[in-house]
Amino acid sequence: MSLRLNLKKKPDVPVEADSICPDKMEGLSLKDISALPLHHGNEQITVGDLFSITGKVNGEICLEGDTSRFKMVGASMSKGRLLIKGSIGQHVGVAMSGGEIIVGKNADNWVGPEMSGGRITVKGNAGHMVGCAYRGGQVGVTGGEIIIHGNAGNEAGNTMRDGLIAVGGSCGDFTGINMLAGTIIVLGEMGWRTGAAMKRGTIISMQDTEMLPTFTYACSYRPDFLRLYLRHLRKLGLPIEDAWISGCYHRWSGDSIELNRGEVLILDR
Amino acid sequence: MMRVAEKAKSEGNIKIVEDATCTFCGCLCDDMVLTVDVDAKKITKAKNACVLGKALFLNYEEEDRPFALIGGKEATTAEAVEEAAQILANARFPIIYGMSDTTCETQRKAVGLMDMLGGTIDSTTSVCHGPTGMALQGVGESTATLGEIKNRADLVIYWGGNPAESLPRHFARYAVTAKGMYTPNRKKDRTIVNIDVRHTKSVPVADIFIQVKPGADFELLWALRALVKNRHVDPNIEKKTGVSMKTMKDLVERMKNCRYGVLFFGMGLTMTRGRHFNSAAILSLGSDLNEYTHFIATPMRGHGNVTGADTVVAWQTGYPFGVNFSRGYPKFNPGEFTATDMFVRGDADAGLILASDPGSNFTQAAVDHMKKIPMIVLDPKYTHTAKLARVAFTTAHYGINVPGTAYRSDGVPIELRTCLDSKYPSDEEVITAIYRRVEQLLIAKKRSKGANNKRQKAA
Amino acid sequence: MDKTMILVPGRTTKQGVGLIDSKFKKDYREATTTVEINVEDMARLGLEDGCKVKLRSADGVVTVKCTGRRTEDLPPGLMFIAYGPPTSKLMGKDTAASGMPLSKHLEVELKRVS
Amino acid sequence: MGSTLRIVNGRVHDPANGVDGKTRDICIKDGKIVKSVPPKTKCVDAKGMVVMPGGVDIHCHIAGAKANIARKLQPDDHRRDIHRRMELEKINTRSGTGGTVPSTFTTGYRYATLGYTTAMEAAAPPLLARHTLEELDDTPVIDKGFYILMGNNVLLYKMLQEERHEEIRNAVAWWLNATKSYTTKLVSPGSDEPWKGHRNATITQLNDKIDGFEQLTPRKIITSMVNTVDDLGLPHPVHIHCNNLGHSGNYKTTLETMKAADGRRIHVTHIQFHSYGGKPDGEPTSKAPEIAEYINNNPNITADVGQVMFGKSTSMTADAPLAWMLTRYSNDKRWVNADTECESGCGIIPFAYQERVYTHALQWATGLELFLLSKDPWRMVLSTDHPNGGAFTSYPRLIRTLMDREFRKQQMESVNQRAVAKIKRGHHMEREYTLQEIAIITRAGPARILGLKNKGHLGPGADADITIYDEHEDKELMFSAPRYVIKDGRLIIDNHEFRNNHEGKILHVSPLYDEGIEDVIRPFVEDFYTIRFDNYAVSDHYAPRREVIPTTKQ
Repeated sequence: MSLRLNLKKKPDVPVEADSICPDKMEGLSLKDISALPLHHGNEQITVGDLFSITGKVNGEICLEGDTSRFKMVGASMSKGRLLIKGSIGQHVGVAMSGGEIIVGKNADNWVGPEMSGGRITVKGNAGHMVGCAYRGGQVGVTGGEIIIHGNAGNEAGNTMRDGLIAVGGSCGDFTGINMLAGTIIVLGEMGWRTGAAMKRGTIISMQDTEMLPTFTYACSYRPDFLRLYLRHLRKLGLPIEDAWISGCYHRWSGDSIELNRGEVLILDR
Repeated sequence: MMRVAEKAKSEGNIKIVEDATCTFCGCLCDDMVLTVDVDAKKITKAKNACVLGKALFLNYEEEDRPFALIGGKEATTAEAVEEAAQILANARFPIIYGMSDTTCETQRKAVGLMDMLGGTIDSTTSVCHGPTGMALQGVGESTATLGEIKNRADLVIYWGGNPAESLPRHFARYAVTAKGMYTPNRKKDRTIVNIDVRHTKSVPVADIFIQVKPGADFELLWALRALVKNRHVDPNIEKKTGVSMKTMKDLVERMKNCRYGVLFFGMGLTMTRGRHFNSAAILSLGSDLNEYTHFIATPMRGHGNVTGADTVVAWQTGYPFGVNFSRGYPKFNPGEFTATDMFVRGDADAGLILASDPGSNFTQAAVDHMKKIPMIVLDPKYTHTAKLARVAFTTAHYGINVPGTAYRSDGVPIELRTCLDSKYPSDEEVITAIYRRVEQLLIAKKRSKGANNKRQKAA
Repeated sequence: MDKTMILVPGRTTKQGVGLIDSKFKKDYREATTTVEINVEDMARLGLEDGCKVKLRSADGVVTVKCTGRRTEDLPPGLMFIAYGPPTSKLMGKDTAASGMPLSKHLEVELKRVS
Repeated sequence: MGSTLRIVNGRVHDPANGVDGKTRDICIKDGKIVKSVPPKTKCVDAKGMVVMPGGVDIHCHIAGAKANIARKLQPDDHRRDIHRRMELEKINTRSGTGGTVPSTFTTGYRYATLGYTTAMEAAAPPLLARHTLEELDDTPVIDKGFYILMGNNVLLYKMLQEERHEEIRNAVAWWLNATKSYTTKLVSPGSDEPWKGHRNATITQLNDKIDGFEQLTPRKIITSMVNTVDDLGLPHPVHIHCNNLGHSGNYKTTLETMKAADGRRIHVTHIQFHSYGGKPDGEPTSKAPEIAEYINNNPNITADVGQVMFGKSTSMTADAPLAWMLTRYSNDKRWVNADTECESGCGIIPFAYQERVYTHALQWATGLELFLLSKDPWRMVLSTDHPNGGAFTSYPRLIRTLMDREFRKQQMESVNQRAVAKIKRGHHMEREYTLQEIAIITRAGPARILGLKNKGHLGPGADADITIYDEHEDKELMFSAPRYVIKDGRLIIDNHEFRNNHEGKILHVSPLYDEGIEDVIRPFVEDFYTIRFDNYAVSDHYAPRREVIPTTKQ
């Protein structure tokens, strides 16, 4: 049985909870865990003030209750598992380098910003800025996987340099903006201006989309690597159709304003 | 040297204040000649002022309003300071918002107040050119003070802004009919281009008007960037933007071949879909063109001292707006610590609104939350926000009653002159008084907490 | 969906002058509650100058007066109105993690009320 | 206030007064150093410690318009280096952010925690002096001043074109008064006109004609300003950033610039960036020996090194064409250009110096060579051109590099070897700076070059700005954590702990001028600037705490 943190009462203002993370709780007693700090607005409180704590410390933490106001949960996590039963607030898994986070419902803006490894799965929808760089950052996600079963907002994969972002539903605008490398797969529709200023990297979509004027149609083909990705995603529980795995894709290359070495693959339906 | 604010000529009850600055818009024209009837407490003439400036100065009257209202009831400034301090000292996620119509001296104190409280500070920038600030952080900018544009610019492009109505003297003082060192023949030495979704009052001064389809500014900018770099552009762009390839190519040639080019842009870019990426696209276009000639891309900003707010918050915290101090140091994140989000998400548990009116110009969901939490307002006028506030201060007008510093939209700091006294306190005085009282309350709170801890330990 | 239009709020001199005087007075209210519509659109929708229309966005509903503009000034499909309390009611609340709600390109549905 | 203090048992390094490591007492009264204080005065026991005057930074970029754009530009840099708010006994300090361009409060506190008590902002356009002063006013603890940019001033060009030297002298004096600044700064004189007005070019030779001013050359501007500043008797001479910064082969320009001074006082700043051989557009080599030799032999010249330190930096300069050139070598998308009307240009880019890169390693080694070949530490002082070569927080590491031969050798081995191979070997490479020499290049020397008679020494009458370090083998450790720092007689750092806040003052000059010059400047400002002449000069209240440093004529 894992360590269980059960929220006693939803806080009045947002809470920064970077201490809720397997790394920070490793080797601690329940009493020590209870004394870990949380930042309730401008006031420092403890984990024990807001959560009842049961179970044992074995690298897996289970977060229960309405945690949609808890920010930075799993920050800088490098190992273990974090199971969030409900929804989670902003910056879940920020700068994560390993381990696994599973969000049972929705995640707010900034899922896994600047992460370098591990996997974040969101069963519901995610907000804007999934797998992004913070403002001013010149390099975003450098590794790991972010799997969103529902929809994602704007700027998914902003400035990403490596890793995988998969969205089961639709995406907002500017998917893969400023992308340096890496892979983004969107099963639903994408918003406006996909891949703007991308240098390298691959954005794949199963739905048609309007391309920016600086992208050029290159060819249609059946990319091998995509089969591997799609089978992997199917294993992770995304509804991948057989037709997609064997399907033909239109390849658009761009952004010509940058290196023109990025690609957007659109399923030929 | 004397203090700028004190320079005035008096004759009987008539006072003439020369070189006064109008704080209505970001132009901050500093050549006002104000004629003041001291006894009547009225400004009777405002030479050089535009229609907005005239409205500002000639309509000025010291309204006979209570010094403060607490819960809608009349109160003294001191009572209101006490109430405001109590609200703030007991808040966990307070926010100060506004700051674009007050002096830098006030802004400096306001940031200090939030630093001490561990709250959030944001200015009207976040709903104006905040996206441009974020764009700067992504791509940089090539900018200039307005005098350089007056002296040198031979190609001036207005994009998504209507200065004829929002910055009425922009053309005459800075960019179109202004006479400069290398532009002695004024408009004849310049080509003026206007790009907009509609035919605004700014279009008639332009030599070239390019009408872009709504929501396609980014695509047009992107196509122009590609053309400047001699890269591929899909011909579909004509249908998308409503602008012909010929027009685009003509514009690109003009941009590459001018001597000193300028892109002025307004909120037609920052407030439409694309936001900071629209700004980033136009800033990048400006920078790209420096491969060929000298080129500037710079926002046109609205409020008198909104640029000062960015400037002050940046030098004190390192970040321009949307800054939170909850953990004892500044954190910046637009979308998290910006006012609209703080209210819409229901995060803020108290608000101090300094010289702005979000009660009137914020989205309904934000206003609904403002009604739920204790709000404090400082404003010379009665506003929609004052209506819903727990504490409302009446303060004196900056630039009329109160001296101090304001930053023009290009970052040139200007010292404001005053022309009339006011019985109301300045924003700075009120903020300073609140600061002092909050400081006492926080110390007391800490002591009682310490005592509690001791008692608990003893028990 | 022929009645879905794009509404562009913006500054005007009248609105600017009005707000200095008072946001609670007639001039300002007048300036901020009049929507400009392309004359062809007006004819198509059976509207005349001065009649009241209801504008509905995803976030709110307001009733304002309409006035016609030539196609050269305002293309079909586009409407203009000065900033003010009505535009705030129509404005979106999602800032897309930018701090800026979309407030200059509002998709609204238009309906005649009088 | 108990305003007397006595420091006892410390080993004192006070080069200006010829004290080299002797144990003696230092007495303080009312913020000044005095001969003696009453016997019962509070004592600081500095046994086993080194006592020096507070550090003086002669050249850094810490406040004003360009520093602030650089701050706004780089939230990524700030995010990783926070500065917490401190709750002290009597007063709270302000929070902020660090990185290469810290916020103002953080700048002041961090200088203080390094034992620096005075710093000079090296470049501000006069039109934006108010902004610089407002930021300096929010920079706590240290005393500070700033230099105004005068090398690309269009009105001065017009006057110089017509050889109106008397008017130039009055105009410069007016400008110094109007801005409350400390001296004039020339940055790549003549280069703004081609940059702003002629398709982004620059000027490369001292005898090149300047666009639009056919009678003018950089040489004329330099000589004129050297003479003007000398004639005015300013405490610090003209502060020059030579033409061709960063370009291969630029050492010739630097030598020519120094020669152009013709025996008069001149301060050449961040001279490392101006000491390169090699062909234009080719790889640079080091010409440090030539430059160092010239300076050694010419006592009218002073310089600061502008050492490059590996790691993150921010390149920010009034030399806009240089920043544009640097974008070619940067992976960062960000580039800022900012023109100030009739006065200056500005360029900013985030940058990083890397050990493995040939040019960066060569720049680093060139700076060290200049230090090691300098025979007169009073005239070749320490700087990194913060934050251009590196942040001021890297000074302790630089000091260790100078004092510790083995440490230096280790570093030499880990950088680009092709670059190191180009550096001249010889006896100088074995040199180790002594504590006394460090005291000269970080405090006594800069104070003397600045003409600050009350700073950089511990004799009676000096400002009681004092730093006390624990003696330590590791000089980086020693200089990064003083045990006591005293500013104006107040203990700011007490036993390694930040204990007191303090507001330093603005240091500026106020040379005399003929007021008739306003009739010449006024019409120009009203025609070609965008603010009124009567709104140009800065009021006194922008520098609420200030000290006028007299000229030799006053």
